[in-house]
Amino acid sequence: MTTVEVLFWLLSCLAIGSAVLVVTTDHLVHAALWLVVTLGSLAGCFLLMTAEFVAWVQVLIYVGAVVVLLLFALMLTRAPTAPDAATSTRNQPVAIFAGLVTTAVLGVVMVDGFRGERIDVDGEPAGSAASVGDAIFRHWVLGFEVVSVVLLAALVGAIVLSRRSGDTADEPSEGSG
Amino acid sequence: MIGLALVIGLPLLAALVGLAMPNRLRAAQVAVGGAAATWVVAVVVALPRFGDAEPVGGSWGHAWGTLSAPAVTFALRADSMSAALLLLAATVALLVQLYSVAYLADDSQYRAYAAIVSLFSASMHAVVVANDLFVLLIGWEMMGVCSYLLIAHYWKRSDARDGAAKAFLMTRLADVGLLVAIIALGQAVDSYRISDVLDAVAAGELSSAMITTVALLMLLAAVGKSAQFPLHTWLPDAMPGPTPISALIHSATMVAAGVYLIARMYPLFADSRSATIVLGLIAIVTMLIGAAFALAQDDLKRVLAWSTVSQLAYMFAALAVGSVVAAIGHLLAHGAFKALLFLVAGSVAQIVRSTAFIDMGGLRRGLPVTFVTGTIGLAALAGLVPLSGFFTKDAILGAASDSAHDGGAAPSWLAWSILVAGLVTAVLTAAYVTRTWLLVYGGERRSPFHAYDPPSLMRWPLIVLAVPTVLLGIAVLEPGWLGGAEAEPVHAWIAVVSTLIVVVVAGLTWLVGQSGDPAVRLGPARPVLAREFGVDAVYDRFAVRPTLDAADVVLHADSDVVDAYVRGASSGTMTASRLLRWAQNHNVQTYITVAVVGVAVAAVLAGVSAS
Amino acid sequence: MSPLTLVVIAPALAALLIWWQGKRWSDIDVARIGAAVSAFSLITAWFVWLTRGESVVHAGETDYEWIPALDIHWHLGMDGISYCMVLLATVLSGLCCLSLARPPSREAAHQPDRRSLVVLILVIEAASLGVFTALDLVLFFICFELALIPMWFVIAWWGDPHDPAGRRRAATRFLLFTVLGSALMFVGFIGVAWQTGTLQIDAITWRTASLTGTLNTLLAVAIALGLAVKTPVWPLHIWLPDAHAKAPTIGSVLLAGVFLKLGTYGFVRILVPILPVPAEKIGPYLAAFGVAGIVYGSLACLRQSDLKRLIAYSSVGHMGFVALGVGTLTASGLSAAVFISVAHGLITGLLFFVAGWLKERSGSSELSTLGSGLYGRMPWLAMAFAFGCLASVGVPGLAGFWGEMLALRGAYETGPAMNEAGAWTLLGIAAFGIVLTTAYFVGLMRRLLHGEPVPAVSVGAAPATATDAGTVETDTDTDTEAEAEPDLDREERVVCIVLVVSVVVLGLIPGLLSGPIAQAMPWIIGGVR
Amino acid sequence: MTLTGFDWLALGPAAIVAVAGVVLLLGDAFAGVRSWMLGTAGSLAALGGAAVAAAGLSGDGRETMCTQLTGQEALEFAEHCSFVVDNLTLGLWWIILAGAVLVVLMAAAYADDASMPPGEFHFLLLSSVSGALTLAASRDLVSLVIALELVSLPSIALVALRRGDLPASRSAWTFFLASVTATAITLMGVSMVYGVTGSVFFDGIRDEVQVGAAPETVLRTGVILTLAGLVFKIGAVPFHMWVPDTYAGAPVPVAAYLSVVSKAAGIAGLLLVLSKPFGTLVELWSPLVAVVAGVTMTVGNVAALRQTDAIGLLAWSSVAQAGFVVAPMVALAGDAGSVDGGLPAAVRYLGIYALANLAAFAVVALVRARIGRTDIAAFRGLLRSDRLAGFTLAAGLLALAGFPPAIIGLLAKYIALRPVIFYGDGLLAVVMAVNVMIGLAYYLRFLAVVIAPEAETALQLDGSAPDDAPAAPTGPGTTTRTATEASATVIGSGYLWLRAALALTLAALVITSLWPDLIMQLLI
Amino acid sequence: MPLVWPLLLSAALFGIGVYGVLARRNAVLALMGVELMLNAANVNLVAFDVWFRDVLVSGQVFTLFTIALAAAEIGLGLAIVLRLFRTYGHVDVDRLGGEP
Repeated sequence: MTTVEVLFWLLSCLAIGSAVLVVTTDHLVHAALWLVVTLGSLAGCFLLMTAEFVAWVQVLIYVGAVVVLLLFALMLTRAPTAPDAATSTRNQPVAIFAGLVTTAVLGVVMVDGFRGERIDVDGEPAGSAASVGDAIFRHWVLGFEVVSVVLLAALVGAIVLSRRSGDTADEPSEGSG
Repeated sequence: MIGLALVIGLPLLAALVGLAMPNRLRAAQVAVGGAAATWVVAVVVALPRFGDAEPVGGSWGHAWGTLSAPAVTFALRADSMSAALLLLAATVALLVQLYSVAYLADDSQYRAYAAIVSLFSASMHAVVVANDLFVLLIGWEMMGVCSYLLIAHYWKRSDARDGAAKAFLMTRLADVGLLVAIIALGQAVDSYRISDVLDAVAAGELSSAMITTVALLMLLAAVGKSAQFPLHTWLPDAMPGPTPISALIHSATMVAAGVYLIARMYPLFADSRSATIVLGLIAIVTMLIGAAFALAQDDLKRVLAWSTVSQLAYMFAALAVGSVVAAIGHLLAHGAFKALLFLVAGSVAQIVRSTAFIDMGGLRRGLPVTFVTGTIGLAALAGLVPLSGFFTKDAILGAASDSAHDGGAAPSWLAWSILVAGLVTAVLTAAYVTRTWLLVYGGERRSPFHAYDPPSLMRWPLIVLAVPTVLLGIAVLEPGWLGGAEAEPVHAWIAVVSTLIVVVVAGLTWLVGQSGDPAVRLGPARPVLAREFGVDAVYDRFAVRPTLDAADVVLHADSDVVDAYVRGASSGTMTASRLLRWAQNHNVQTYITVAVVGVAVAAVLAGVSAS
Repeated sequence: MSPLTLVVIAPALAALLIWWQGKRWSDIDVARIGAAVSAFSLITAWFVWLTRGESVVHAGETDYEWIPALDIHWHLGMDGISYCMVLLATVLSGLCCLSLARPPSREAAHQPDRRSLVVLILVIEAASLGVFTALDLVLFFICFELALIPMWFVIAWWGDPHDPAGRRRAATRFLLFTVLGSALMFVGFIGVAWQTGTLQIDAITWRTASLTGTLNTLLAVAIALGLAVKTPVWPLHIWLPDAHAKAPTIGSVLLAGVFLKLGTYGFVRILVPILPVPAEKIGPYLAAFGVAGIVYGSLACLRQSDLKRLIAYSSVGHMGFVALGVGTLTASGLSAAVFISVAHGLITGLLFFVAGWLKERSGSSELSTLGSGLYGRMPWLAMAFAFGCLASVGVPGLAGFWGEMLALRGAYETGPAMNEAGAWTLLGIAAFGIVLTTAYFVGLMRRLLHGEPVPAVSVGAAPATATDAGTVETDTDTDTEAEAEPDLDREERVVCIVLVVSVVVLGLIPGLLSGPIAQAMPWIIGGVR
Repeated sequence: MTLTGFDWLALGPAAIVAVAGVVLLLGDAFAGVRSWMLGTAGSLAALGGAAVAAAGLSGDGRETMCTQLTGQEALEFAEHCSFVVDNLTLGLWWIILAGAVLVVLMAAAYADDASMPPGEFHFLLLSSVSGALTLAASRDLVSLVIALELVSLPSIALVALRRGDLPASRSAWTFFLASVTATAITLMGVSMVYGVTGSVFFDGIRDEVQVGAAPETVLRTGVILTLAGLVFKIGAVPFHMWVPDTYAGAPVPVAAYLSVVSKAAGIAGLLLVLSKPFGTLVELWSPLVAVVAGVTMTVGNVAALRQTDAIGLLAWSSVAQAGFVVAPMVALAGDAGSVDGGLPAAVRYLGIYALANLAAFAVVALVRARIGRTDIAAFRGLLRSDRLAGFTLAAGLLALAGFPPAIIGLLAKYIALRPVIFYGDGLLAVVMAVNVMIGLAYYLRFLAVVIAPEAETALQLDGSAPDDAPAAPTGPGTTTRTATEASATVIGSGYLWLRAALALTLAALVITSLWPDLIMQLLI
Repeated sequence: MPLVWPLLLSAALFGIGVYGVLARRNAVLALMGVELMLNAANVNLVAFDVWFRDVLVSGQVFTLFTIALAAAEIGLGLAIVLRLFRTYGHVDVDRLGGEP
């Protein structure tokens, strides 16, 4: 068992554990913070799998942007900073069942399918910034363009929606620049 | 051929035109004129046919198109037998039309009445001269319809309603037999021509089973039409109809059509012994009960109706012992005197405003024509020498004894029993005839009425009908008049016996009758006979009731079983709809749960199907 | 435009025109126009039939590639059977329009305008004419469905004014039943088209030899189900009584005279030719259900308390004879199906007209409230009704007889489908059914036409007491409520006379129908062994 | 990368629409021209331009956006393309563009509604449309998923766009969460498929699958999960429950958009995925498709039976119709291209359904704009009070039910049934037959109200003749509207556009009913 | 390193995410569940990509796109949550049934 594998193992456990906390903690803000841990450890996993560029993007966007957004949202929606007794709905039992089944199905299928396969993490990194960037702009231009439109649309949409119902639309388009 | 078509077409035309006439006078003129014209044509067509003349006929090719071969064609044919019936039917129809003009003088529905009578005579003529089984069937059933409509002429009276319905239903039941028989014959012979069928029978092309089946089916039809046992109960109930109708339809012509059918199709019966036996037995039973019932009735028309039943049975008996000539002969004679009797009864009824004996009596004085013709008619019915009834009945009994001695169509035991039954019936006939005469003419008036001879329009038909009543017997004596059939003159001992019977029985009844209604001497038997053995009750119990109960069952099944499935389906769907509405609880997590579970199941199934 | 196309779309065009004209034409004019258009179609069809060439199976055949992408053609052709049906449909539609060409009765006063009613009649007529002449399965189906929704409105809006909910329920039930059936039938059609690679009926009939086996039997069952719902064959008849009971007069007439015939026509003209071999498999069952329907319908009539329901159930009985005829798969039986269809259309049409007028006058069709002694109250109406009853009983010499005779004969012949024992048993039961039919019609006449002239107890006519008894004729009592219960008016008499005359003529000269039928028979049963 | 390397003609339509959207947004924001009419006109121009550009393309499969491998790799690995325009693409584009045009016209009803921002509306609409166009042409799973998102996210925003429209936010939330979850599931599936086949291109995947890609279980599970997102988009079981809630809360034009264009996108994706990459796994998904189709149409119809609101009824009916669109896909595998195959059948049914559904929604939009109600009673006597609207609605409903005189609708049922029967799935065929009946039940109920002779006073609005249509509501209409002023939008300058939409759909339905070949030839 | 490890990790994350979406009352937390699901897919993609050494780097590129999409979704989602909060005064998923 190489060090890489050990590290991956630990990070995986950390990710899973914190993910569990994300969906179970009664403290909303804590949930957001645990999400940071999960995403961060996932970035580590990417790094171990030599997908460097993806790892950095993950840290940048998720940990940097998304979680901040989530925290803002929690603030704006007056989320209680104290532990909230009932953070899960009556749907919980079904949800537990669904979650376990999903995990089980996927896990079994995967193990059954890819038992014995190994990732070669020793050679030159598979996902260096150069290679990935090159691939994007050589083979994946369409996707890139479309994603840009998606982001624009989503931002505009977000702005329009979050505008207070009273005020008239004055400057909607700081996102569209 | 044209003439044959005319005897059908003219009355038909008269019916249509008469219906369109503005008032009853014009309608009457049309009706009588049509009947008269028909009569002339009938005479012209019929007279040359007697003796050994060749039958005429023809057909208007496939005028009716091909209902998928065998073709139904408008084929007519007249031989001596049909000629004789044609004459009878046309004559009686004409006289009845005349009579009705006066009889229904104050009837608001005379127009419809006259038209239907014309339609009836057209149908009757069609039956008589038909050479295609379907022409015969059409005429046959149209007669039934006309009879139904005319019996229900006084549709406000409940007895008329019931009688009409009963008559139509019973005859219709029988007619189904004729329809099936025709279909079977058509398939077997591949033609609906009566002549072809008879040729095929003569050539022995038909299996005996087929012949017997067809013969029995036709016998069923004849029994229904001629009110023979066990379908005999409708005729007396048909009496509420106008009396002229009883004279025309329910004595002279329509009811006789059953006899004519069997005579026309006689070869079938000749080749089928079992059919003959059934025919004979029916005849025996019917003639006895008919005469017996007639003895116990209290209503003039009902007595005549029962006597018609038993006289028709005589004709069936003649056919059973193989003497078509005798049967037809008696048919003609009976047609004459029974029509006469009914017309007389009509005149009497108009005088006393009733047909019950209780209102009559003492009708000897003040109405000579009615009295004399009525007496003649009764005498002929009793079979008194030398009236027509005597000779024809004698011919039947003679044929029976011949066949009893030296075999024939019927087995001799049957012939013997027919002979005996015939004589017994003669006794009963003489008895009820005498009783009737006594109750109508004899004694004193039992109700206040002013006796008068009817107006000439009603009087002359009586006189005219009296002639054949007296003379027809002689004509019948003329051998070979019905084409080849050898009619042996009077059978000595039978003539003697029957004459004796008539005289003696009549005398006895007379003596008894001096002290009131002879029927009282029947003692306990009388009510039984008056109730006619309660046959109707039996039918009601075992045929009508069950059918109605079945109808109720069906009605409920329709709503509680068949319909239940429909209602169940719709309500089930609505319940499902309600469930779906309930699941729509506006909580997105529920929705996603459903989706995830669905996908998981699908995925698992996919994985399973893989391994 | 080929004359046959003209026959079909003329009513539709007239409907459009009338509808666009809006209120510019009076209701009565509109109704007259409708009648005239029907007459035009009738005459044109007649002309097409007369001018057909020798040895031509489908007169006035016209075949235009309508939807090449789906290989659907505008393919019309009129063989003998279509001809008979076209005559029937045009005559009845015309009479329906004619019967509307008069001021509305008290009943119809508050109903939707009659103009729309005429429009619907014309649409239904066009649709049924399309069905009767279509030679393309999809075209056939389109027309088959086109008639449904107009009929729904006829029943649901112009129906029984005293029971809005009920008439709506009846209409919907009628519609859903028929639609379910026809959808299944459509599945069957497509299955056949899949195997033969064409939708043209005449082309399919050349390839029927290959259409055998379980699959095709199932397809035949699907098609037969669709048609059986429409016909209706017992026990799928359950929608019929309600629909008839709630429908307006002309609704009942069209329903009995035209709609039911779509089913019977489909049996003879579509199912048998395109699936002869499977048809032999289901024939016996069809015949058995038919005979069951004869007895069932007659029994139901014996104790029926509503006049229009009674006539509806009698239709079930008559359609039973049709099913019997078709089931035998003999020339006689199939001819019988057509003959009965036409005769039943005319006779039951007459009965429903009269019953409907009676209902319009007395406000109800319950026998218990209709009173008795119609002979005295409305002589003409009573006579027409009596004639209808007798004709419906199947008295020889009237149109009703020949069909039943042929059906029985078909059963007697025992065609390819049945064995003698079975066929003759059915024949016996059917013959008994004739007697039952007589029984309930005689009972009906006895109850309704005869007896003391007791006027109907209804909203309009004040219940009058039964007056003078006895055999003496008095028309006074009928005169008194003459205004409450008027006898037939001019249009009504015309309608009656037309129907009566045609029934008599067809009864005396059946060749008028049997000739054309015989012309079509060879290709109809060409595939039957 | 080289921009010149792209086939701009092929990319044209999608690009035009997307760019136009941005332009409208900027024009609205900076140029400060806040006119709805401008947005409508611009959008129509953009869509028209896209249509023209598309018309210039023949469906012979132009490829672009291909992998640019060089040197050794180019020899080892086949070249795949992400963006292909073939007959299928074109057919779908016609449906999408036509639908978008009608939605834009419908949306003009909000012209004078201050709480509906014109620039944003048209921008979001157009970007979503461009996503749909891209999706129809995309030939690899990456583009497919992203395009799918581009269709979804803006439409989610559209649902809740109208300010002060409170129920809309809940609808948007429902729509949003269901959508993103479905996307996540799809992504999972795509990742598994990628793991098995090593490619995300349809051709590549198909080749791998044909040679028997292992491990099979992973592949199969992946396929199922991949389909989830698409099934969600078309609102078929089990992803159907969001549909009624979302339609109920959304502005009517947006609901129409969701039920037609966005659904069309989902259908496009489903057709592409099933026919191209997974075409050889037919024995896996064919029974699944059959079950989904049967259950979907049944659930939709049965639920619609009890609806008393026009939008709810149309929502459930659109669920049921989705089942009918999916049904012919059971026959996708075999002769996918041929006339009797499931591919053209699905596209044609989709086109006809889109037409009929938009007709119905347009009328609902009109009525809601007038009196602010959409309960079925509000439509009583519409045919008398407003002929154009009444006829459009009647034609639409008849076409949806599949009944003449809307022959085109009946043909649609025929088109959907034929492949099913040819494929031999008799059971599904029978289920479809039964559903035709159930569907008729509620369409007819609605139809009867519309044609009902006695009109409610609420609808005695402007003269029933179309010619004086633009007239603002007057008379009793205003009085009744005061009651429901809150939810009713003011009708003004946009009214003409709305009636134009009605006239267009009605004309299309009538013409195609008389000459169905028109639409048949257009859609493959 | 065994390929199965990252795959199992993603399976676990996916299941947890599903639970989060289905069970969390607060809308924002439900969103977090979605994020977990997306990341699970990402782990898969990256793992396979590295395993293949895909010349087109499809997996990693797709992962990047996914991250972008996730950001977009979150942005829009939070805006909607804000609307919800303004409308209902709370963001409890299971209490949105009634009228505001």
